[in-house]
Amino acid sequence: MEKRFGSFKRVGTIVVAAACMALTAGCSGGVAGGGNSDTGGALKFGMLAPFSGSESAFGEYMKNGATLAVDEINAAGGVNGQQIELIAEDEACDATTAVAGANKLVSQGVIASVGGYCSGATLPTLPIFLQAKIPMVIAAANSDDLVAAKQPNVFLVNGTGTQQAQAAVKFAEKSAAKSIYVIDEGDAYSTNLSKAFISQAKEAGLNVSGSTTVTPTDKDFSTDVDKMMKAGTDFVYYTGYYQAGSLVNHQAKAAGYKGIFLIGDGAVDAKFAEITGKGFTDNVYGTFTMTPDMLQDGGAWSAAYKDKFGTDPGPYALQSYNAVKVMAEGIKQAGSTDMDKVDAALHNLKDFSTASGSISFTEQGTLTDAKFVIVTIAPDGKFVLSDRLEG
Amino acid sequence: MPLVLKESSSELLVPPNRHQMPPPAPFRWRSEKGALNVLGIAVFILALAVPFITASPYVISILTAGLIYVMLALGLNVVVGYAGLLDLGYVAFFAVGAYTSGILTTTFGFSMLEAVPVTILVCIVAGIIIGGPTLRLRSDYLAIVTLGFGEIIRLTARNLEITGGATGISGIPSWSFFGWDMADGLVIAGIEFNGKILLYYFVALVVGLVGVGGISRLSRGKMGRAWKAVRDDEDAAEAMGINTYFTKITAYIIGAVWAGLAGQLMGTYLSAISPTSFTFLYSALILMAVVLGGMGSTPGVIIGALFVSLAPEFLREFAEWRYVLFGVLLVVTMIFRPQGIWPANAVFPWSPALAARRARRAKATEAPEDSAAGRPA
Amino acid sequence: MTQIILNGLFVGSFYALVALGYSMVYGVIKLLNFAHGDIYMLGAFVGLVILTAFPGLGAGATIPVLMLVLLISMLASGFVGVGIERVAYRPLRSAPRLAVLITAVGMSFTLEYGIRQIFGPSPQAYPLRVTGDPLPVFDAQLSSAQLVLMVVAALLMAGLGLYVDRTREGRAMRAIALDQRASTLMGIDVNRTISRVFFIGSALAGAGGVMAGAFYGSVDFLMGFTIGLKAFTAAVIGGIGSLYGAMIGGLILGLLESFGTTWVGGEWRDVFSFACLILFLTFRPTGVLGTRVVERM
Amino acid sequence: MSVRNTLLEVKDLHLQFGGVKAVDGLTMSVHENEIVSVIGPNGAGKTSAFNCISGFYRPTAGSITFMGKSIMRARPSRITQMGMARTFQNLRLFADMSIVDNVKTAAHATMSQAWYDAFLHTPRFRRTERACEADALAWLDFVGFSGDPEAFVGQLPYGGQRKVEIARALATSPKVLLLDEPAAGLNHTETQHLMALIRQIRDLGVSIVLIEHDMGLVMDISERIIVLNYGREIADGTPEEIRNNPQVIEAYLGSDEEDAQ
Repeated sequence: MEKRFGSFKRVGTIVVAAACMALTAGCSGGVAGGGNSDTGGALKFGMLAPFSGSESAFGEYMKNGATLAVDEINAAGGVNGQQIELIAEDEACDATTAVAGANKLVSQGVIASVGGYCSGATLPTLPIFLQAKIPMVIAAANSDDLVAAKQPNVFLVNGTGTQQAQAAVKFAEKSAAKSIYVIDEGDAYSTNLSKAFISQAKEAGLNVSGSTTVTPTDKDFSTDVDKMMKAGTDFVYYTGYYQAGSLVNHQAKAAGYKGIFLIGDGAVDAKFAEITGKGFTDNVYGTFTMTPDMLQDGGAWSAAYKDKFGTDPGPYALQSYNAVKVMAEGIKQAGSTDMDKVDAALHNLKDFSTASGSISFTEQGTLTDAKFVIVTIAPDGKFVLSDRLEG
Repeated sequence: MPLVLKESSSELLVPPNRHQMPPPAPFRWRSEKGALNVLGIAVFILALAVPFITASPYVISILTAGLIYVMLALGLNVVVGYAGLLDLGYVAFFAVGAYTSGILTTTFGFSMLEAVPVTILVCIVAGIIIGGPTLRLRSDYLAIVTLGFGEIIRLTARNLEITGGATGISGIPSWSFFGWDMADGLVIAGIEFNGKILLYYFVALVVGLVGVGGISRLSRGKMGRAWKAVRDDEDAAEAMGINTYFTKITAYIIGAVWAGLAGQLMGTYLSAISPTSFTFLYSALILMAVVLGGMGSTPGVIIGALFVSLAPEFLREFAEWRYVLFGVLLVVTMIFRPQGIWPANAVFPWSPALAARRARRAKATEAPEDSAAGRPA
Repeated sequence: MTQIILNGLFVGSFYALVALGYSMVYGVIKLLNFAHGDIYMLGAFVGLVILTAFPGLGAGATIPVLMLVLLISMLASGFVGVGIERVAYRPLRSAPRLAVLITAVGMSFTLEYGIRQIFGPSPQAYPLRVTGDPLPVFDAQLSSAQLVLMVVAALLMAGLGLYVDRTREGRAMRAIALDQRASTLMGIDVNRTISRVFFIGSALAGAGGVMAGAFYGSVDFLMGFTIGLKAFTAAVIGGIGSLYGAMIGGLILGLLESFGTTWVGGEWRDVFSFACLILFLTFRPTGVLGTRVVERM
Repeated sequence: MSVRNTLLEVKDLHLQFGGVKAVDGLTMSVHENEIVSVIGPNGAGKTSAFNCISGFYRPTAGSITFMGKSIMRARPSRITQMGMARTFQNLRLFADMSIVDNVKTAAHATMSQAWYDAFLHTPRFRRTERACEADALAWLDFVGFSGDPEAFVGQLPYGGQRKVEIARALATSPKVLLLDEPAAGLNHTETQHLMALIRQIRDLGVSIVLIEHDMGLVMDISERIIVLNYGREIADGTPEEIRNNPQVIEAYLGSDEEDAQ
């Protein structure tokens, strides 16, 4: 027994010695850390998007949209002569993963952040990018908490819950809704939108007869539908995602609901029509930002997207494209990648033309005119423009 | 004169031929336990050195997340490894810790330090509320009921206003002692630690060390033996004077408090928590860390926790397939190597060979049947 | 009011179908098959594969097509259930209870995330839709599709009840439930009977999956997880181990949930059903029909 | 024998599993420092009575008092703490623990060590652990176990495991020790050692209650024998009285009338 363990004693001391040497040797270089050492080469744009977890379908669309913009800018000579390089990291719609991803981007020396899908995951990354002095143009996440954080380096290219609610209220007024019922899924995005809508609808004197929250992982919503029907509803605003939204619409129509079924931008997706089924898509409308096919040269954009990635552009691909373009414009006008200069440039950006119309930012970094429109389901199941709400 | 140290009253039965009290065991470098301690200290020093080698925020942040996983795995090891209670809702206490400290610091203006005792108290109460009714049940009911409680706590956090609803709580302050806040860095002897990330890494490391040392010592004490007895044979443990219900509740509460502290650490570290990071998936991941590492073995559980938390970061394509792989690994481990990578009773993974050799030695001395028994007192 | 009851009964019949599998497996070999909920999901996806492979099927008269798809996916899920028992549970028959439970959790993960890798994370639309115009029932209404599905569920359950009570294999199952060693002495091939139990339990769950897919219209890789928990709650409420208990437990849970959702609101639905589970397990662990089993030393 | 006060008093004990009356009106008592054997044909209710007395079954009627206090509703651990330990018919040792740890668990009730002592490794922890280890080794020595205490229980031969179980029961410092068929499976020499050991335990002031089928051992060692049949005692006396008690013989060998039919 004796000899056998003598070696452990020796092994133990060697390991301890090695650790001490590492301690002294590495002490100079390692600790500085943080800060983005400007390597002169490409301008690195970081993007956090969901590549795993429940929302992972949207990660690919966002990355493709951003890549399309980066390639276009690089083809046109890049920004201030430097090429742009896109680095995408996983956010998985979860705080812990998003923070790890944000730190990874910071350590890879990104000078701008153009991602952000789930509000709950984007929120904790705000202080990390601020401390690393990195400006942020958030592509999809639009909860008012991001604005409430009051960070100068945060800009949203997707209309916030409040702005989308304004469009929904305008549409409700236009359709003379007598009894409105709001349904959300209890998650960050849908509760933000439903609260904004209910407060603005009441201000506008509309009769909100009731609201409820459904559990999205369930399939059977007959009881929620029953509560909605009993309230004599003629106008429903569903603020959750398409997975449960399409089922609620189907079951409401099956239970004899004839009124308008308005859905938030989260549920506007070709799969909504597919799941809710043929014959159940009438009277379904959606509040949504301008999509490429609604714009004058929009068709060209989706064609460019299609031949590069082989599929039609999915939701938020356009917003990610705009986020990259806006960030690049900000850096170009600021003439440097310093956060404060870029923030200032973005703030006084006036009507910068993008694929979905002109963009300029308010004081808090949100779009001055979110340009929400009303879309409806075309016979082929896709969502098409129904009302520009200009009037 | 044998040193009579049983300080309890005289009516206690004392074995007649009591050995002379063995001298306090010296810190035996030679023995396996000694070697394990040396290895433990060496690993700790190496971990201390890492920030000086590569201070990139990404590496440090995933190491800190890994350390938090180690803390959770240590806590769950007490419940599953030592006491044999399958808890499928362990992340509920992680959430209770995070939310209690989050609410206290953001809405009630507690400083993070003042929040610690309250968090511990709340976790104890939660442990009793969840453990109380369920610990009378058989282990398979216990598994589903703890899973149910885990979901109840997550959904309640998601639905209530005070817990910030679905967006959760943001703006949780970091630790601050007497005016100095963790976020604004520290300068010690010329070495400048900037940024919260580095400091939290060291905090997590120290708390981890306390956990490893404390909980493995706990398992060698009276309470640890009671847990293992309850795990092996509940009726026999009851017959030996161990109140099994109380023993199980203690394991449950210690596990709960430990997870609560880990939750509080994660809250201050991330400065924002949301219900999406307390789903059943995370309870299952911690369980996998404990089971793959080796139930009831501290080194094994540490390895399991680091594997479960760090593997997806390093092997990118693994991230997609990790849950399927974990599922398969669980089944394979349970069938072919139920004691896990680093078995509990063996001090070192290769120790079974040693344990077998020791057993042969025991049998050799035991063979002459008619010797010792019945010697006159 | 009756609408709430009808909704509850309809959802309850799904819970009952899956709960039967739980109760049978638990009754016979005292195993909590975590993966059972996922076999419900698997059945739905088998139906999806058949329907996408033969697009013509979706268009035809729905009921006969539904029956055909039902049959095939019941067979498929049944064999998957037998396979799982053979691979994961049989080697651990004498292992400690903790090991078998952990294996079941591992198997549940393998099924869930395996299907996710094949079919992708987002839900798939179900090509076959069972829809029917609503029939007035007192002041409420029940669509003919719901009626058809409840009848099919009832027939399946009745068939199982007869099978277990009347046939020789059924008696063998009940014997093993009481004492496995004794039944081997009586010449019952325990392994074959247990495989048969898994086959029937899984087939019923698979049928539930197909019917849910056809009625609700969408299937996803996590649908098995929630229904698995609900089905276990139903099995416990009815009295785990007893088949009629599972049926009644399913209906009771369906009613409890639909009333709960009406009073408390949708977001508290799962909290409500888990609370029922915990209350039943604490105050009446043997459930409504369960017999009080004295634990002999 | 001098009149010793009674430690254990069982009056009219009933226990029913569904229709089966396992224990049907049993009355018996155990005095201080005494060796009592409980015998009876299989299914007479010996082990069921044992399980009621040690708290594992909740009897349907009757009363059990130990040292003056009723233990009808007490948990088994409470009864063991009060001083009545037991062994099991089929050897229930802790398989995953070493032999010395097995015995050390029995000192759980008497050891004054809080969980924070272990967590902080306080001097009280070290002192109580050393005392407990010394006791355990001493008990193992006392029962004649001379193998390696660090080995695992599973690796021991049957006789060795029997000794460890008795050592473990003694480590709870009992006043009454219930032995459930300790001689089952032992060869002749091992039975002799067991007999000597039981006498030694009695000399320490512990009274022994023995369930046993080995009549040689029972007749040799017992001061008093209680015979059970169909759940109640049919005889209670010294070995000689029992040897030629007609009811006992009938219960064991069946009466003449039955053979005649």
